[in-house]
Formats: sequence, C-alpha cells, structure tokens
Amino acid sequence: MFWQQLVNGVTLGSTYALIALGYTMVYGIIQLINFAHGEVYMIGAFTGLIMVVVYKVNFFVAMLAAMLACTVVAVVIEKVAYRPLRNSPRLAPLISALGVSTFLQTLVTLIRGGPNPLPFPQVIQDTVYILGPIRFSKVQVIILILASLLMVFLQCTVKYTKIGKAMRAASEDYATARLMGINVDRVVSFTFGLGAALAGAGGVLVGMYFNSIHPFMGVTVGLKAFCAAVVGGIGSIPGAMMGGIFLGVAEVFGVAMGFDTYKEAIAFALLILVLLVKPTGLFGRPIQRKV
Amino acid sequence: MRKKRFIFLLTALLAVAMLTAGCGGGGEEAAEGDTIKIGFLGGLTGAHSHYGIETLKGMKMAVEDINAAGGVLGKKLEIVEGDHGSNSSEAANVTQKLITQGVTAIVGDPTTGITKSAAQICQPAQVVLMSAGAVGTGVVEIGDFIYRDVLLDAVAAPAVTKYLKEELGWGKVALVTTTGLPYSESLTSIFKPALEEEGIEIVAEQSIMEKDTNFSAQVTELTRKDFDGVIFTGYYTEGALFMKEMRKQGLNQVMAGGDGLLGKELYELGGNAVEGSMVYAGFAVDKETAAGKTAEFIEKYKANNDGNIPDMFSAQGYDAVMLLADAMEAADSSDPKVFKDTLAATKDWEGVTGTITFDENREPIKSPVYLQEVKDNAFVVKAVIPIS
Amino acid sequence: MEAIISTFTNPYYLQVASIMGVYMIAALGLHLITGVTGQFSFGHAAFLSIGAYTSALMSLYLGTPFILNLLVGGLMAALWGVLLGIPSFKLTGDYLGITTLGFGEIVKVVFINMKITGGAGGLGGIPRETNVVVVYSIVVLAIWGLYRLQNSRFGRALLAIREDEIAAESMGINPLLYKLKGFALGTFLAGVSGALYAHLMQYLNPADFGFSRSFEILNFVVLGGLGSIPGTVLGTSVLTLAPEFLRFVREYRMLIYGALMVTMMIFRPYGLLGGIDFGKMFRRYRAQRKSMKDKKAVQG
Amino acid sequence: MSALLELKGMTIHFGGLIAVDNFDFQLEKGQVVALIGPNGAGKSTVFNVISGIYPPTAGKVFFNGEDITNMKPYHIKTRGIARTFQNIHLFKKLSVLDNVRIGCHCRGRTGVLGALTRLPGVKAEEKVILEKSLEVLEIVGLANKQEETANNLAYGEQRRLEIARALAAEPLLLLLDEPAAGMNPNEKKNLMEMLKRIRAMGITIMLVEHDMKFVMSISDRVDVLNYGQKIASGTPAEVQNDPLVITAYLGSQTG
Repeated sequence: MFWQQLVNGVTLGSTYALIALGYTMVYGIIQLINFAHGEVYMIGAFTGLIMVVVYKVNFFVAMLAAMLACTVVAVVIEKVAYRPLRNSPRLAPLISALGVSTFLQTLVTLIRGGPNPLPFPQVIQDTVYILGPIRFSKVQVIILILASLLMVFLQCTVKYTKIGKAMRAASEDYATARLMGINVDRVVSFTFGLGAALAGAGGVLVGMYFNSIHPFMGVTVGLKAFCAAVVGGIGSIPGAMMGGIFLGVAEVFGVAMGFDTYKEAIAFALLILVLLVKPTGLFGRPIQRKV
Repeated sequence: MRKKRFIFLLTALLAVAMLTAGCGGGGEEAAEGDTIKIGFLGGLTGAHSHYGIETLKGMKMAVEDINAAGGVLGKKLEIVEGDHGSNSSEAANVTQKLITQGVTAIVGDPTTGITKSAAQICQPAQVVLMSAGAVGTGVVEIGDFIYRDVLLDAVAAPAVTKYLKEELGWGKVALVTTTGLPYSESLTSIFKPALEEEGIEIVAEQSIMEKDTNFSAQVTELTRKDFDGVIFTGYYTEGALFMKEMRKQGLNQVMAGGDGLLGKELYELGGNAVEGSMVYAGFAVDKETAAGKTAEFIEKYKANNDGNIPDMFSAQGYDAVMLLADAMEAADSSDPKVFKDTLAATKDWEGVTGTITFDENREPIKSPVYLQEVKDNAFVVKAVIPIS
Repeated sequence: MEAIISTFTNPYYLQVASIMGVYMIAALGLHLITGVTGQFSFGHAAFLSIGAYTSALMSLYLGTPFILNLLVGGLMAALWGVLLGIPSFKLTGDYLGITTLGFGEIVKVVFINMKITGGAGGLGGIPRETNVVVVYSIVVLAIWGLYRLQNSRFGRALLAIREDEIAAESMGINPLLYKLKGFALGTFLAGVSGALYAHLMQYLNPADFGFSRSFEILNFVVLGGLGSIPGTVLGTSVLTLAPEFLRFVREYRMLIYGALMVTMMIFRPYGLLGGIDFGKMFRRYRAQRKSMKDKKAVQG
Repeated sequence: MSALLELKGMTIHFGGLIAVDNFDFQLEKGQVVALIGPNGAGKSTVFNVISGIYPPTAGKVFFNGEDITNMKPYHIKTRGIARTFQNIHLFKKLSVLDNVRIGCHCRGRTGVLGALTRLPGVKAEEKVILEKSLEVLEIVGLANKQEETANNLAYGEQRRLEIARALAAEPLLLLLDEPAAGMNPNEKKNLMEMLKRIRAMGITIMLVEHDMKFVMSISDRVDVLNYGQKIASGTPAEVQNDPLVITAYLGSQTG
C-alpha cells in the first residue's frame, strides 16, 4: 500500500515538476510569476491531441510538436504581454499575465466549442506491470522516464551551453549581465521557450495518462506547480523538481491518510509551512538584506 | 506633460460616461406585444458553460416546437438569454436584468447554488423560476414562484438502492463523492441512509474534486477493501476517469450513480472501463425503450448535434419550457401570478424526461426511473423502476 | 424626469450599483494593503468570505441587528487577517502574495468542509438587508476614513514602508506592527464588504470566494491606479460594469476582457489614474489662482 | 564622563568573510568623528550594526550608557540615533515634505483612531511636525522644493534631503554615510557649512567619507579601517602621516 501510493505520488509529482520548472526559470530571471504558464501547459495538451487525432502522428512526434507549439506561444506571450512591462511596477506584468491566462482559456474554449473535457486518444497500449505489491502502468513508466530525461536535458542546457551560462548570469544579476554584453532579451525569450517546451511535454504526458483534457486544466495544476517551485526554492532547478515530487507525494499521502476532502488545501498548507520555516524554500539561497 | 494628463483624464471620464449612457439602453421595458418572453439564466461562458449551453439548446428546441405549432395563447415564445459567465455575483445582476426585460418566467440555472441566489430575486419580483438542474435541498422552499423539473434523488436513489440490493445482490459498496459539488454532496447524503436502510454496508468513502484528473491515491485506498460496486455521486467526467484508474489498478467493480453520469462523455472518456456501469435517470436514451416524446426529442437533438445524444441538461431545459407553456395554456394567462398555480397543479405530465407530477410541496415526482447501463458505447436500459 | 426616477428605481440598476459598491469597499481595503502599504495580498476574497459567513450566521442563528453583524463580520475578518499576518509578514513581495493566495484556498476548502456553513451546498435564506443607500454610505465613510488615514502620521508610516522598508525602519517605524495594522484595517473592510455581499445575495457559496475573485479585486485596484483612491473607485466601477456592457459580444466576452487587461497594462502600467495626484493638482491650481489674483491686484 | 557611543570588540562575519574584526570605538558628545578606509574596509557595515540593520556576530554597542546591541532599528532610532544611507534610500514617490515628516515619526503618537478623529491634540501634533519639517528643510536649503516628488530632485539635493530627514527627529547622534559622494566642489563646500551648523546645534556626528580633504577639514578625530581592522586613530594630521594608513591607501611599495 505504502509503496503503491509512493509510486502514485511520484508520478503525479513529476508532472508538477515539469510545469514548476517553467515557473522557476522565468522567476529566477525576471521575477515574474508567469500565471499564464498553466495555460501554456493546457495548449500543449491540446496540440498533442490535434496532432494525434487529426494528423495521426505517433506519440513522440505529437509530443515534440506540442513542445514546439508551446515554445512559440510562450515566446509570443513574452514579447507581447511582458516585455513592454519589464520596467513597470511589479503588479503590472502580473495583471498582464492574468489577462493572458483568461484570454487563452477563452480562446481554447471557443475553438473547442465548450469547457467540458475531451478524451485524449489511447496512443500507447497501456499494459500493467506488477512488481510485488506495486502495480505500474506502462504510461506511468514513460512519464517518469521522459520527465527525468527532460530534466537532465534541462540541467545540461543550463550548465554546459553558452545560452545556459547567459541564463545563469542573467538570473544572478540582470542588470550586470546586460552590461556584460549578454543579450538579455534573447535570454528571456529562450527561458520562456524552454520552460514552455517542458510544460508542453507535461501537457501531452498528463493528457495521455488521464485521457482527458479541458480548457481550464491549467488553472489548478499551474497554481500547484507554482507552489512546488516556491517550496523547492524559486529560481532553483533541482528545487523545482524536488518541490514538485514532494507536493505530489504529500497530496497522495494526504488523501491516503483520510484528508481527501482537504486535498486541494494540502499543497497550499505545505507551501505556507515551508515558507514560514524557510522563507526562500527548501533549496533557495538565503536572502541577504541589501542596504 | 500636464496637458496630456488632463486629456487622458478627460478621455477616461468620457469612457465612463459613455458606459453609463450605454446602461440606459439595457433595461427597456418590454412592450406588451405579441411575444411571451422566457428568460434563460445560465453560464454560456466560463467554467460551467457546458451545462448552460446544453440547457439553452433544449430550451431553443422547445420554443421552436411550440412556435411551429402556433405558440402559446396565440403569441410566440421568445427566449431572452442571460449569460452570467459561471459567476454567481453576475448571476444576480443577470436575473435582475431578465426581470426588467419583462420575462414572465426564467429557466435556469443548472446549478443549485446560483438557482438559490436567483430564487431570492425571482420570488419577491413574482416571476416564475423553473430550474432545469438544481437538485440540492432548499430550492423550492424559497417560495411559491420557484420550481424545478429535475429528477428528485430523494425519491429515485432509494428505489435504485433497493434494486441494487435485491436484483444485483450488492452487499458492500464504496461511496465516492465529489467534494465541493453541491449535486454530489446532496446525492451522497441521500444515498447514505438509503444504503443503510437496505442493509448495504459502506466499506469505504472517498472524496474527489471536480475537474481533477488524478484519482490514483483514492483508488489505491480502495484496493485494500472488498466491495461489490461503487456508488458514484458526481458527474460523468470524473466518473469516467475514476473508473479508468480503477481498471489500471486492477479493480473490476462497476459503478452506479445518478443522472449526473448521463452523458456521452462517460463512455467516450471511460471506454472499456465504464462498460457495465449504471446510471439512473427519469428518461431513457436508448432506441428500444425511448418512446413518444423522448424518442422524438432524441432524434431531433441528434440531427442537430452531429448524432450526439442529449444529456439531462438539454432534456430538462426542453421540458422546462414545455411545462411553462402548458401551464400558461391551462391558466389561459401569461401572468406568472396566475399560471404559477396551474403549474403547481401539474399532474402526470408527459415530458421527455419522464412523467412529472408536482407534489404538495411543489417538488417534482418523476416516474418511472430508468436504470441504464453502458454497453458498447451506448446507454441501454437495464431496468424500469416505478416510483410509488 | 420620469426617466430619471425610473433609472433610480430600476431594480437591475440598483442591483448592479449595489454589487459595484460592495466590491468598491473590498477594493478600498486592498488599496490600503497593496496600494498604500505595498504588501501583496492575493487572498483578499478569503476575508470577504469570513466576513460574509460570520455575519450571515449571526443573522440566521442569533437574529442580531444588521449593523452589528456588519461590524462583527469585519472584525472577524480583521482577526484572521492579524492571525495570518503575524507569521507571514516576515515574507515580502511575491512570497507574501503566494502565501496569502494559499491561505485563501485553505479558507475556501475549510468552508466547503464545514457543516454550519452548509458546505459546498452553500448557505441560503439570508435576509436581504443590504441596499444601495447602506452600501454607498459605507463607501463614502470608507473613502473619508482612508483619506484621513493617508494624510496622517499613521498613513505616512504605511507609505514609508511601501517606498522603502529599510529606510522606514531607520525612521523609527516598526514595519511589522504597521503592516499588521494596515492589514487589519484592509481585511476589516473586506469583511464588511463580505457581510454586505451576504445580505445582498442572500446566498453564499465557498466557490464564489476562490483565488479568481481575489485576483478580480486586485485587478480593480491595479487597473484603476495603484495607491490612488479615485483610481480604485474608477477601476472597480469600470471592471464591474464592463461585463454588463460586454454582454453583447457573448462568448467573446472573456476573450476581450483578457485582451483588455493586457493592453491596459501595456499602455497604462500605473493604472488608469496611476501617477495622477489629485491633491497636488488641486494645490497647484489653488496656488496658480492665487498668483493670478495677486497679479491682478498688482495691476489694479 | 562616559562616551555617547561606544563599540566594544565589534565583530561581523558574512558567511566566511570577516567584514569587521574586533573593532573598538568611542565617541564623545559634540564631537565630529570620521571613519575612513579603502573600499570594502567595513565602514558601512559598522553603520549598519550601530543602526540595528545587521546584528553583530560578537561585541557590544552602547549608546548613552545603554546596551543597544541587537535592538531593532526602530527602537534605536527612538534612542536618538538617526542616519543617512550611502546609496540613497529616500521615499521616492512621496513629496519632499512627506519624506521629512516621516523622519519625525518617533516624535508623534497619532495612531489609527487619532488619524480618523483628528482631535485637537492630533492637530497640534501635526502642526509641530510641520513646523519642525520646514525648519530642517530650511537648514538643508530645500524649503522651496517641499511639494516636489523626492525622485525628481537632483542627486545632491537628494543627499541633502536624506540629511534633513535624519535631522527631523532631533537626534543626539547623526550617522552620515558618504554624504559628499557625487557632489561637485561647490556643493561640498555648502555641505561642509551645513554640517558645521548642525554641529553647532549640539548634534554629535559620525561620518563615513572618501573625500580626504572633506574629512580632514571637518573632523575632530579620524579612525581608519582596513580589511575590517582599525589601523589608526587620531587627529586628521596624525592619521595623514601614519605610514600604515599610507600603505593601506596607496598599496605596499614592496608588494
């Protein structure tokens, strides 16, 4: 029972983690809670669905297409709705993000013809493996492997590529990075794109796992993923991963322990607890007051 | 610099003034003319718009049918649409607006919560409110202008429970509720005593959330329990996904639930996992059993909607308009103060959602109840249960 | 003339005006917290719900007078505001925002699970006590109070915290204490607004007080002009009326609403009235007139 | 006669970095004492500890005989220590007058109820605050700019506003963190005059400054910090000729 719930929790958590990464990278560089990120994830799921149903491509192609589509959408969002607000008061881009979020939800609802869920076709024959007391489904395994691969890929990009170095520099000190000749606009675009690609992959994976997607699917998942990013320590990539998995596991065990009617509050309660004990999250660096 | 600011301010003020002026056009009194206005209250946009859209579809079909047959009292029916965007405070505005637009009755809202707040406005304004979906408690109690044409679970659920026990031999069940969904919480509170009455043991209770997709934790909790079936009190989306998760984790029981599960999404989303699951409703949607008005309605709906079957919202929306029209004819008046009494006296009225009688508390009693199961991507009637 | 009277008695207009006023009170509360003190709160709706449920339960079970219920609703919200604030105000900016958002969601879930509030089914049968006169009397009172507060030692301390917390601390201002006081006053207004809402709608449902409502109120404050009372009033008016006027565009309504939010922020990042100081404009105007008069006097 | 301000063995670590090491310091009432040293010597850190922004790792701070170590900045302010900041910390979007009025904060008592009722006592208090504010604005020469937004002031004016804001509370000790930074020679001359007037008001001054000429011409005593350690202390003339100080500023000749 315990192990089974752990598997459930880690699977759920790894989808949170994929989305949390987008929040954490963007926040790390421009200190913006990109509330439209959940909608990017939703668009990923819908793109995947269209690819599979209309163009009849296989699952991996659909996922790549979704990642690409999300990247484009996110870069456009950043250009249109956030870039003009780079030097505005803190709440302006936040409101803009909420506007984008409403816009995208409505747009997809209109295109889809209503807010109710669409079935995601069974793209992979789902077999179940039994290992002692634990049951794995093939999709679960795929989610775990793909999520881990994507996170490793991300970590390598940030650590070893030139643009990754630029990202780290920009997140360390935006103004100085700009003075050092780093094209920060490009870095920000790239960050949005990269985060969106991961969210897009997350959307397709979740769609495939639960076989159901709808235009408002990004709202709560997005919020919880943001919680995961904060719990892990915003700006920290391993933090986002661990935060996601931590929240996923906590939610699952909360339900198992009989708090099922409080499930929606578990992520937020943990968030508050973690912040009160460690204000910058589990993996965040302590803030030194600058005078 | 300062001049610019002033100009901006001026424009801002002008914009407000224009908006306010626009307000004047909104609420013109309806000219007493050759139409009878019926308001639609529901979300055509926002998170719950699906229910609203379906209700309106049904209403439009009813109005078409009535007007084609010459209208009511020699006048044509007209629907005044009030979309509240699934937002309750807007719903109060919309209700008030519909009333100022001169509607004699309002059909809506599909959800209990908004119906209750709309009822608080309709009752003192003396406009009939016919909810096509509010199943929670405390709705018609608000006043004698408030009605609903839903299947009353308080009557149907015990009958179905009896059937589950006696015909299917269920002795132990798992009860799954959608927390935060009034329909589901109310149905659960009806099922609990009914199950106890029949001596069916509830071995596990689990809660899920509306719009959630991941039920692995709840299902894992069920894997260590022994039960004959699941009583699922929520809507079709979550029902389908819950059953899928059960099959993934190796549980093979079927589920039974109310008309919240009645929708093609149940088997579209659920596929094989919902095969054999049961849904009770006031009307049957399969070809063999559906007869008369119901069959006609289904055929017409399918023709207009790419062959999809109607769900309870569209069917109840259709019946709501029909009920109102018949009450007006019977009262020979479109004055809500008059026809509300003939409406209350409705007895054995044949609608597409079954036969409706309003009891002394103005609650609808529908008989019989159709228990339908999913077979090969369709609902098939399994049993017809009469309600005494 | 008749048209004017009917405008004032049209129940639809009265309803819309009442709701607008109720939100204005909540928005003024958030104005004090975010606009004046500079603290993010993304869970304002939770305090509305606390005030709403408290006052509604008092009306239903105790039958106490409406004014008392309003007051207690506000005080209860303020109490919870302080309870949340004490541990949370060591966080700043977005961290505080997300904490308050989390608090809001927890409050919602708690109300869903509570028996006495009717859970998810909601609480109905609340007497209708709120009317336009009561609402706008309180709006006027709140605006008057806020003006006095902002132009006092207390208000200046809040503004100092917004502008520069470290400097404020070095001026002898205890930031935690003042933030808490500001938050308590802001949440008090939210609670009163919630109590008015309860006695206007006569029905409460926890789902109506989620984060989307919190963000809606935040929108009122930011789009109108953060830190400006006229801005908050204008923002609330425009945004509560907008959906009523956008009704003709039907399903494209929210699409337009979302796009408007983005364009508004791009063209007016400080809000509609942001950066416009009416007090200063007035003083300048007065000074100008005085100098003109003096000139005239000299010439004459 | 005990010192107005006394630091005993003050030590501050930031992580592994020792910013200030075992620093002893005394300041008599009415003195003007300067703290100088190369960049990164720990001067501003000393200020931040005195004003309560950082807690010291070790050591004690006494003011007027009272132990104020680990006190919060707002408590220290009420004891009579006011300060300015090296990188200007004005309330940027508020008016010049409001900036100074906030400086008077600890001289008032009005709370929420007072603000709402505006009883006579509150009005009187506001009047006192206004008068005091105008007085200090007069001292720093900003009286004609009281309605201006702080952000719109020129750099030198912003520095002067910082001083006015600190003076508004009638402090016993004024901590000035590089008051002359970024000023032209003319402005510096004015500043020096201003400081002399402030000193004449009986206010003790401790300042951190880079401009040697400025420091030497105004200070009674100069202490020199280098890498967190005090390397010299004395009159301006003594310090100027101290070989250790010369090495610290010019770098060791032998490498």
